[in-house]
Amino acid sequence: MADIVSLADGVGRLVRDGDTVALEGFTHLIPHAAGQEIIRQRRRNLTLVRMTPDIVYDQLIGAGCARKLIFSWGGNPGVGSLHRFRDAVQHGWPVPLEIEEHSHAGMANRYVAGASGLPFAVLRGYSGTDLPEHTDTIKPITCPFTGERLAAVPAINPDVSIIHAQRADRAGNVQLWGLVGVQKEAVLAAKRSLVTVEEVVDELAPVPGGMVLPTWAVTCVAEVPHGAHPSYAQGYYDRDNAYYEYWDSVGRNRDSFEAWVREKVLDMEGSR
Amino acid sequence: MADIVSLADGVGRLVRDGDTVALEGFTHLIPHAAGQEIIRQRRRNLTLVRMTPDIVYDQLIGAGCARKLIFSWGGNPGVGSLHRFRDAVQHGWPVPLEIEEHSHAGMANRYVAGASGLPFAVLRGYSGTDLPEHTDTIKPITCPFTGERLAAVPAINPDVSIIHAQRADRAGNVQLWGLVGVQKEAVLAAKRSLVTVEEVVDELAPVPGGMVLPTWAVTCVAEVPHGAHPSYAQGYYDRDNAYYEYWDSVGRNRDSFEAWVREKVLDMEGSR
Amino acid sequence: MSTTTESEATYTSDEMMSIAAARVLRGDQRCFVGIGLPSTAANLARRTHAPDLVLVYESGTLGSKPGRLPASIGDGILAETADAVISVPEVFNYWLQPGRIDVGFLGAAQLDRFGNINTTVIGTDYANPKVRLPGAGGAPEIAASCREVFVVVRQSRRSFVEKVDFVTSFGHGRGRGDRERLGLPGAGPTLVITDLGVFRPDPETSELVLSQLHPGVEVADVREATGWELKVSPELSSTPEPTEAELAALRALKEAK
Amino acid sequence: MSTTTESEATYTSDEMMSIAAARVLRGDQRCFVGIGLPSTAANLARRTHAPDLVLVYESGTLGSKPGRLPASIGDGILAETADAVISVPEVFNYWLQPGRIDVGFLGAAQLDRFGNINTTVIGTDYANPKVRLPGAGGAPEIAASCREVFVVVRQSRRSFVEKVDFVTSFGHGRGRGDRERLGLPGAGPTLVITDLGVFRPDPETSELVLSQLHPGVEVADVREATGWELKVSPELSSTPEPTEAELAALRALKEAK
Repeated sequence: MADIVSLADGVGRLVRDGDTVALEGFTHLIPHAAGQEIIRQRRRNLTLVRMTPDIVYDQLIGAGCARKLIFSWGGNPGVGSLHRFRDAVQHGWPVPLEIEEHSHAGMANRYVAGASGLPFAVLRGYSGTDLPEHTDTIKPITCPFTGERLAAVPAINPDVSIIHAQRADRAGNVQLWGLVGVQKEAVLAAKRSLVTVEEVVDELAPVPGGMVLPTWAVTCVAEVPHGAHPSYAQGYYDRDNAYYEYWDSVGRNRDSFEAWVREKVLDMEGSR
Repeated sequence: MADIVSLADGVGRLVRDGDTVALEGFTHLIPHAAGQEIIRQRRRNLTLVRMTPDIVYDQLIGAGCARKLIFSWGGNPGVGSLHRFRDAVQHGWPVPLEIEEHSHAGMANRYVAGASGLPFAVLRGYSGTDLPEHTDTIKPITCPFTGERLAAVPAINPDVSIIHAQRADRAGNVQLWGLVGVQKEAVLAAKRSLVTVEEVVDELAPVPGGMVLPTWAVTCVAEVPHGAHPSYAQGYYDRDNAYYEYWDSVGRNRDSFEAWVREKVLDMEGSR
Repeated sequence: MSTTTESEATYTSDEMMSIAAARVLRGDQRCFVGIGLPSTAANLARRTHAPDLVLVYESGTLGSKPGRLPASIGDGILAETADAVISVPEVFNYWLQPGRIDVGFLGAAQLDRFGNINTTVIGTDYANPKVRLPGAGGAPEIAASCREVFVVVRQSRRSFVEKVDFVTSFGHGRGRGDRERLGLPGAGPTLVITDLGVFRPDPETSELVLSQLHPGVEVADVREATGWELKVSPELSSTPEPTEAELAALRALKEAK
Repeated sequence: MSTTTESEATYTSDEMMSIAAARVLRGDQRCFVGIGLPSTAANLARRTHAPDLVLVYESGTLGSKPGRLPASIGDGILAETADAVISVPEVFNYWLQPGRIDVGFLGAAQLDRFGNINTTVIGTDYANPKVRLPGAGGAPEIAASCREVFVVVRQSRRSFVEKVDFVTSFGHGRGRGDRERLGLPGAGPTLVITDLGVFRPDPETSELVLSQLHPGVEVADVREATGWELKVSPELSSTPEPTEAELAALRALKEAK
């Protein structure tokens, strides 16, 4: 049964220095507030996992929380580059960032394997690309029936996965709808999980296209209204496209980024 | 784009003698009318695939349509045995029936591999059981990362898959809800597909728990009201539990079965 | 088989079996429910002492709360009352396989001395069986992956055999350590509940040992209905009689439509 | 880069590129749409000559019909207007991988003579890149599994190179037969549309050859913006000017909020 906690308590209880942490949400329901809480609690040496390390991870990387990134596409969607990510990879600032790079298909299947309790997944992937040369978590595998060669990738089983959803009930059952990305897989693959939600309600009325994660599959639930901003929560608020442009100007320089972290994250301690 | 056809035309066009044919529907939405149409069109030498060959396959097997059955559980759910299936396996009546036997987990994953365009699937399955000794479509596979041994099963890619759904729109988009079993996988794994539906409507209003198969993933759609009877169609009619009991008396003897086929199936030619 | 004990309450041995089976489930567990006797027991547990017991059915329902006994494993009421309805591949891959389910509750056509289950064929020639049974269904992986397995079965020399004709679902193999050798994550069958009593694997040998007798049943009756040389636990206990409340709940469940 | 031709209609070279890219799509196709230039072109095609074109986005939408340009690959409007919304693993496993998609429409940071695509790093030292780009996303498997691949990219000596620094998505390798040797099911890049013209692989060598020039562009301009010794098709044709209707539809799409 999931515990209903505050965001600060949830992150404090579940995220530890050195952990492998996945924050998922594919363009929709990105758990931004939880990411900033990790910065606020000054976690270090995290291995961050995420298919699309966009602004949420640019912030964590710029704040020096990460030692490694496992990902498949790192950009500011619709805008351009992630400057903190580039600065960490190209110049090791503020700390060197090791990377482990996959394709979306590979990452999605790594989560599927993790959620399924399997050590690896099989896909038709990476053929002819330079990725396997640089990523040692891509190996060939032979079909025992046809002899065909395919790609194998190992399961991802984060220490903790964090997602954002629209609602939970008071028992901790979680409901999300719209683009559901790889969130179910991320939660089921993890040892521990935190779900931030727009609201905790008495009853989860069924929603077309909705999915429910039962309370016994989740560790903690925290009510964090607007917790996906500047990403969006279908049925609650739209994507703040201007923020993505704004982030380009903040993230572009170390100074402007550090000012932002101080003012918008660290000084907000206890505000949730 | 799916063609909207009559049941007789759909079966006539898509199901050929000697084909591998999957009729799916896990307790819910079982395509009984389509099964009887196959009997009516006197198809022979079919390899029938189905996780739960219940009444629908007892009828096809008893009518002599099948030379082989690939399955994981063959019974009359809630009642007892499938007498025509037993008679075919134990006495080769009306024709010998070869069997290829799996577990549900194995069959489900064979469909997943088929739907995914992969030659095989990996699972933790069959360990310590006598199934691999008798089923040569179960082989060991070794994880290239951990060295762990798991089971591999080959993809199922039927020549034709047939399912029943609640609705389709006039463009041939198919909507189903409630227990969705392995139907999506069965359709996507097949070379051709026929979906019988309760009704063809102008617009598919979203339904909680509903899924849509786009028209371009389906070959033919046929409107067959009550096409799942004696199974059920959530939102349309309940399971006819009495029929499952009745079937026990019909299927128990060759004579009563043959009378049933003549009267209820063959003599109904052209009634749809 | 229908017997009546000397107690005031009149009940059948099948009722005693279902009630004894229901009692072993707890409200903090997730139970993967086979149809038939296991489903009766699991639903009875939810209606009596374990209202929070989470029922998982292989048809794709998590947390079903049916108000009557489902007529089949895919009865519509299971989906309509579930917390979540998922596809069949997802049940097996995301929920059963990783060990998220505490108890797998299974039936059996044949069960042997080491808790191995046969639901495939009677007779040792697979190609020409004496009786063709339904087959495996979800059972092999339920038996492998659930933290523990409870089996509920009507007991006779035909069902309780020295060695099953076909291992459909692996119990304890030929004895202690066999599960570990295969790398099976769960503990396997830890309880077998019949219409005569309750059996547990001996901690040393994993052989099923009679540990509990239902009211009115003698050890000799159990031996008579067991196809191997039965061992009896030194701490043999008696199953408490069904309470009025248990019987009423069971009968209400069976009568509800 | 923004140019104006001598024709009456005034339009930019980016507009010409998007319109040329839209024209190559047909209404009976399913198109896997990358964000940015490909998404503009695919949505324009739906608004003009190909209203039945099926758009598939990697965020999990089948048959999206957005009324404006999505701001990102997961813009809410893609889900709200889709025939079906599915999980990300399902997009890749059930829909892309088996070859159900006719056209993969991709962008590129670098594209080489044989249509190989780089969106990973500029510079040949992967560990210490000159520029770290976003990475692969869905592109490697889109390039492998779609029946054919169209690439839309702004052309310059920096983007049109002899050999990409990193093969993120395999095109034609080092020439004809390389895809077959790898067992790749799709035909690979069959069209490259830039702001200067259109390129197709030579049927003999698979090298990209200039086959079409946009209005006002000379072959010399294209050579100038190509990082290899460019071959020109003997059947070099001219791209028809954008029509008023195309321009109006493109601008309406970009302005709609």
